[in-house]
Amino acid sequence: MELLLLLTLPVAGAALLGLIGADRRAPEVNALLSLGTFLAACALTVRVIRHGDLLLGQEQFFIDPFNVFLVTLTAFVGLTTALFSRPYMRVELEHGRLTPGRLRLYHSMYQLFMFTMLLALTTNNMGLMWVAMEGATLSTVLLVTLYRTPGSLEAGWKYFILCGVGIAQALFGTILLYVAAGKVLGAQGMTALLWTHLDAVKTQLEPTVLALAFVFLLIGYGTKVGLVPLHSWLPDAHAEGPTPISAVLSGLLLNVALYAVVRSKVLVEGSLHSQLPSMMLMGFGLLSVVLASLLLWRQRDIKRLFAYSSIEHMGIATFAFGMGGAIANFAALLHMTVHSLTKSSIFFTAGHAAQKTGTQAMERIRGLITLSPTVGWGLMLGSLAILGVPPFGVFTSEFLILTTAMRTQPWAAPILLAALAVAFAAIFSKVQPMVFGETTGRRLAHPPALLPVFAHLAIVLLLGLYIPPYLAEWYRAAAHLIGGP
Amino acid sequence: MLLLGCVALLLGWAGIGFAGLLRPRSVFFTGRILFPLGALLGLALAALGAASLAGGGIERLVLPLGLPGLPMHLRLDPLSSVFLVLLGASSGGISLFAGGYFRAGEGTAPGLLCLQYHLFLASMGWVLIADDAYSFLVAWELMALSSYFLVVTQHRIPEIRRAGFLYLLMAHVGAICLLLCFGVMQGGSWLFTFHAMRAAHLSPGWASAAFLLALVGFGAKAGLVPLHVWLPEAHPAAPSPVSALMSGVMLKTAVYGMLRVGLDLLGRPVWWWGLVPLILGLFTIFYGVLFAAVQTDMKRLLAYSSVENIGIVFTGIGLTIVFAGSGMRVVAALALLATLYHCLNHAFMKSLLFLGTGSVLHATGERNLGRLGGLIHRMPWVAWLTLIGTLAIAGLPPLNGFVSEWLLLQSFLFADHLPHAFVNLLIPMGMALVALGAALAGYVMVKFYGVIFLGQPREASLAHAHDCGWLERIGLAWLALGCLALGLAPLQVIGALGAVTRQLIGAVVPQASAHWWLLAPVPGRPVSYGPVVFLTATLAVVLLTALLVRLTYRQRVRRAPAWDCGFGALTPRMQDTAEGFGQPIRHLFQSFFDIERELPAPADRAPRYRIAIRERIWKLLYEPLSGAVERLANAAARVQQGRISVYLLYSFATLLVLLAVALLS
Amino acid sequence: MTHLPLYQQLLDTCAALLLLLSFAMLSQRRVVTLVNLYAVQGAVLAAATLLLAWRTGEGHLYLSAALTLALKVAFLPWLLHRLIRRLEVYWDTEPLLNVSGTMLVGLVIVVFAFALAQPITLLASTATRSAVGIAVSVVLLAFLMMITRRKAMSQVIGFLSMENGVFFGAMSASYGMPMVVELGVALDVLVAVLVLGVFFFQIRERFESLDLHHLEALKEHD
Amino acid sequence: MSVTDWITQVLEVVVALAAAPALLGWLNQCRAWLQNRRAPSLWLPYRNLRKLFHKEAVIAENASPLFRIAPYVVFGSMVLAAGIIPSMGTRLPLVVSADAIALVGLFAAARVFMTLAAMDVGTAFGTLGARREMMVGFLAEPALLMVIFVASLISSSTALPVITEHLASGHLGLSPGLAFSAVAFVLVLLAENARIPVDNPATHLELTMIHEAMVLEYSARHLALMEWAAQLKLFNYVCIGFALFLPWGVATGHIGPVGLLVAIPALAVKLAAAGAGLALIETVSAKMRVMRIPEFLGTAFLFAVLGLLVHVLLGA
Repeated sequence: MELLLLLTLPVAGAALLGLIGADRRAPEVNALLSLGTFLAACALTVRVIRHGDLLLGQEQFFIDPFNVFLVTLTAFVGLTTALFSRPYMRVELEHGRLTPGRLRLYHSMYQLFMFTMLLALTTNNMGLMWVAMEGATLSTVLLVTLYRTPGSLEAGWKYFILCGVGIAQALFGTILLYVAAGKVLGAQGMTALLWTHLDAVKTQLEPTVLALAFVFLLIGYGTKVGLVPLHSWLPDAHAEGPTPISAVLSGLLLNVALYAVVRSKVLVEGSLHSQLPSMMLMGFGLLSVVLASLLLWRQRDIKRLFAYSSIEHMGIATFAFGMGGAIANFAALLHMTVHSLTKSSIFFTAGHAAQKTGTQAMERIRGLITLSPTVGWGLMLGSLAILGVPPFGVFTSEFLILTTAMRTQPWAAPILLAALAVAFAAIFSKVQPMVFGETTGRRLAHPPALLPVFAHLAIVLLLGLYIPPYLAEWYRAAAHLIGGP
Repeated sequence: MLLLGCVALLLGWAGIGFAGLLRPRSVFFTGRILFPLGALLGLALAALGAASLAGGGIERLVLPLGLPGLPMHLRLDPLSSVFLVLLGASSGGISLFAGGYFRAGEGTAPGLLCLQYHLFLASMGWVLIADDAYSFLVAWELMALSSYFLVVTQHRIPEIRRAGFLYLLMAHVGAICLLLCFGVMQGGSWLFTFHAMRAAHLSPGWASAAFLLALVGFGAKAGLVPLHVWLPEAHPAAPSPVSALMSGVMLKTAVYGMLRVGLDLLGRPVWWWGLVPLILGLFTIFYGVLFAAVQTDMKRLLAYSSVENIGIVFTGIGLTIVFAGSGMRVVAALALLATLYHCLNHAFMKSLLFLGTGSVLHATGERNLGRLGGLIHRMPWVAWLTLIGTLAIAGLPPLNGFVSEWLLLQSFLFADHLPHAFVNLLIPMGMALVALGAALAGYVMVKFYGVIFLGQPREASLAHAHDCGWLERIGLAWLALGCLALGLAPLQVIGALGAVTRQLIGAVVPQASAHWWLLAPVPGRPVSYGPVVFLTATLAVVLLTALLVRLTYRQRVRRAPAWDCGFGALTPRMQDTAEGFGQPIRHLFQSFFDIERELPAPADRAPRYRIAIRERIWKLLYEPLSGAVERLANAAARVQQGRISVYLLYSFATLLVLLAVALLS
Repeated sequence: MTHLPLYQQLLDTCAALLLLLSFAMLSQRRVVTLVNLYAVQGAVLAAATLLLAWRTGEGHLYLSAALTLALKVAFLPWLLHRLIRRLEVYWDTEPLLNVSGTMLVGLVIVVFAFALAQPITLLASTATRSAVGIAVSVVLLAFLMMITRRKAMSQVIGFLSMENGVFFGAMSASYGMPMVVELGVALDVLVAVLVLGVFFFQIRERFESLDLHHLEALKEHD
Repeated sequence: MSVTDWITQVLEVVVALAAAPALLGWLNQCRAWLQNRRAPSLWLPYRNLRKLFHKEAVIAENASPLFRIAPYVVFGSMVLAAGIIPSMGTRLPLVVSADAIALVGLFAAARVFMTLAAMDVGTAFGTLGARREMMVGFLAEPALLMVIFVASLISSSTALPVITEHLASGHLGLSPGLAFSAVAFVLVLLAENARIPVDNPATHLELTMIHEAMVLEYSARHLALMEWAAQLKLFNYVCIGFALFLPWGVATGHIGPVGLLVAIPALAVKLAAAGAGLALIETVSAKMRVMRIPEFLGTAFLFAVLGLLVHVLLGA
């Protein structure tokens, strides 16, 4: 029931907003729909907590601790982003960067995007998951090009081609999985792609084929996660699209893609009995962290800056999943959560800052704290949080990840240390003058919608100081599910 | 029980801080009510610390916060109590002063300052009682963060922003090192409580790694050369009470951490570990005092002198570890005593001096020594109270600075019994450097005091300088009193510190003499020092002389223009400047400095002499480092060069490579 | 050598044809011809699917054959032709790597692909498993083609033929995927092409051409 | 602490106060003879002090209280120092509460107050002198400390009387370490007491003077105290030298009148010899440029450290 609501609401919303998306009240409708989705997600969560794992719709849908908290997170950030985009898009409209027609496209695609992500998370069928991921790309690509500027078109094109190609690899990987599974499960058709069944027989699956399948899947979904060197689309798409989209791309889509990667890793590791997948993940993770932190050094565009920091953090999470083990997985899951919350809130403030100063070029954004204290403090605290300064939750996860690395992968620790230091210097040296100092830019009529920002930051802060037991239980269960060496 | 009290007080500090937000713009509310309240809490904290020190017991407490598997552990033991006393006592004076110091229009609103200030205090306290790696690090970084915001109070000035950035960067890097250090020390038990770390058995390699990581982490916070670069930038940038807190107290939390890790968590240390902090410390002493001698900004000068004092402390730590590692427990305890004592002293002396400069800054708006002078006439309170701090930090008996140096030298004198030959050769050098450092500190302090307070005012505007207000006076007086007390009652202090040496070294320094006034800590040696007698004797002689002179020859004293060898037209510009006073040092140790001079050309209409002194460390270490990162970044940028075909090629290549790997494995 | 049954030979021929076609695409520079080649590829694919359907009697295979026919032989080529006419992009400029070089690389890739397909072939139980290698090489060749082309249009065609390769792989390795998935895939492809259509016009109205070198502004290296 | 100990204590101070000017006078006499000039009277320093005490004191208008306190502090600390240094007896009650390190600290305190007073009026000469004095000080102090440490490593104590007793017990001749430090000590003594070649007590040429430049603004009794303090300082240094290197004749252990009867003449003889020696050194050497002084003292410092090293190497 909840699941049905969860999935149908966005679809219906997409259709509805496709009709009235240009209407004056469309933003409110959008927010309401997202609220409904969020409530459904909460209900679902409650149910999972009560009755444990769920198998629905002829096993087509499977809810376990691993994806249920991602579902809730996705719905929540979807809601806050919808709230944020209300005033934001209005201002954009007034500045004439958008036409009502495009606003309609925006709203309806937004809902569709939410749908695809939720589908990808909840489905039990690797094939359907693939379809959903591709759908996610398709629904966002037109949002990235919403402004029709040369930059946005280029970004959209790269996004489309790179992710399209990548996702094609993922499809091939899925097929290989299907083949291998078909051998064991015998039955053609449905069951052979159902994750639960695969998970049950993973130890009997043919290793080599699964290794190949994993490579294809990793390349495919890894492109969407933004793992170096498959990341090239990410900064462009984040910087050129409208800010709410940057927020959900960076906050949610990456998570969902990483979720897909991890799901496949679980299967492959089960059959492979070798370190191969772990090593691959760790390699990708480290590469991403290092390269991203270096590229952070050269950024001039505020949204681009934080796009690269997303790459960095996805790299950290991937590395942690690669290390495996209860603590590292736990930390990685926590990291996914806090990163999506923090990063989306940062994008919110960055969007407001860009609107107030009329530019995304960082050297022309100055003295936000005098221009609008809330925005200034929001950006400052958000950046500090994302940089892993306690008492924010990002520190918690990085604490666990680094200590684990120091024990189990000492060779990686110095690399991480250096990369984190460089990233800190790069980001903070750019954020500080934006927040402090003499101000540029003008006050806008519209008050910034900072409720989402501070809501997110509050949650991150809470997670830094105190993780509620049931949440911790989820994480533990999920971590156990993912397993690893 | 006491621990609960401490927690309550720390929370009280935080509460006061948030109370500041109630009326953020009201100077009266924050300055006259909240800050004095904070001072009271500080004194209460000091009292609690003293009580637990006297008890010498250990209290534990677990709060249901933090990581799921790891609730927040708290612990109050002698070591932490000592530093709590330090924090509470010195912050009491500083908070009082701050109450009078912060005015409106200092950039950040007073209420917000109050919040940051008290959070800073609370987090420092939390660092001291944290008993697991996680809460320790959280408090540690919170401390750095709140102080960062205090440093950038006047964020409109670019230099101050730069200083703040440098500070937070170093702090963060240091924190990551500590994180890794704890990662090593948990020793695979995956329990991050200090208790588990004490129990963990590390292989020598891992243990050494942990120790060195800790040294880097805590050294970066303490300002150990070459990790000190943030210090002379950040301390002058901050408002003076904050500089006082940072220099007087925050640096000591780093010392606390070093002791906690090196002597407590890692168990019995290996003797050669000590050599690293010993050598670094000695070098730091020398480096810091030399740069202090050539400064022309009074707060920078004090900052460098803090570097020097941290050098002394780390020398003490090094000695302690060398001795403890070689099994000479009593001597180790002696060296540890010297270390702790110097921490206490420095907390009071340096806070006093920084607050003094703060008053001068407020009265004159001038930080440059070249534009000060003669203030002893305009602001007697500040001048005379600061004089005590000056004499104390110059290490003159019978004030407190002398006691810790005395103890340190005494423990050095034992080193010839060490079983390691080449260390024995190192020790005399060490002694010499410590002595030289002390003497140079005297030089620096004479320059500091003489140029600011004595002579003729170098600027006309100084004539309007006003003395500080009553809150400030009380604060200064409190700290000065502390200096006197620590100087005159070493026996009692050392007795109290015995609990710590017993806890960390497992030995106490015996008290050889029966007299309450006589300090004779060195076992088996007729060595003693009685400050009270010393002071009384000096006073007696001085007063007697004065009396005799008065009685015998009652001539009146006539005031006249300065004689000056009958030279006559004497102007303030004829006095020696700060640059001039530093000239001998500059000349002697040229190789240390990175000097750029601007000499007047012959027949110059408006001859101008300017000299700028930078640290070579920038050219030698940090600029190459950032340059390397820059180059790497540029190299990395080549990867991202816009062509979609190339991007596709990346994916393609990655795919093929991984497939190959998958096939072969 | 054992004498293979007729349908087997036919299937192998189809496979060979597919490979041949992708090489042709790799070398072809006229966009229109590319589209036609793509259509032919679709046709061959459809034929192969039909054969399999007839052989195995799998109902959904008929359906997917029909889908292929409708989508990849009829609709998409028509759409692409229309786009080409509307946007007047008939020729791709000289590819980044000249034809002979591309061919050489292509050969290497085919060898690699067959090595890759070895374990899969061993595992698969289908009659067509020998064709898996070809499917893989079709995918990789399409990839190569996308890398070497400068025009947006030809990249898209490369993308589509890559999808063909994947589809063929699915079929030859395991008689196609579950229906739900196949429908989903088909839908995605369709949407993708429609989106691309929109895209082309947007790009076009910005840059007056579909040459990719317009789309190289966003970068770190300067 | 027997009564005799206290008597010795008082006696030491009194003797120092009385003999200090005489030592200076004697030194000047020897110098005059060596430079075959007519020698001034041995009592000239006394007369000077007396004269100064009678004069009317003139103080600069902008002098602060510090300026007036300084002479007393300087004088007081020198007197106290005289009480700490075992010049005749080694059982001195005061010494228990002030060992050699404290003694060096005492000298430092005197120096600091002197320099601060010199900077107080704010004349060119005063600040210049203060700077030079500190320059001398920051090298001379540690050198002196090192010199003492050699001895205290030998006798494992930093209390001067103990050292003296240990050395006087005569088990060992002048150990190699001590030899080095003796050289260092002589250099320090010359520098600290403003003798040639470091400073020229007889000149007021601002290019060279150190000590004189600092007391320029003083007059009458303040000046008298300063001068007297200087003479005491010389006396003290010489006595330190005796305590470390010529401990013979000093009455060790509890002493009655008899011991004193031995000790006083011994001291007198040693003082005379020392004065002559200093005079000789001053005559044969020439005043050096100010910027050479650090090298001079650097040598002293290095010699002292060398003494330590030698001691540790050869092991006492």
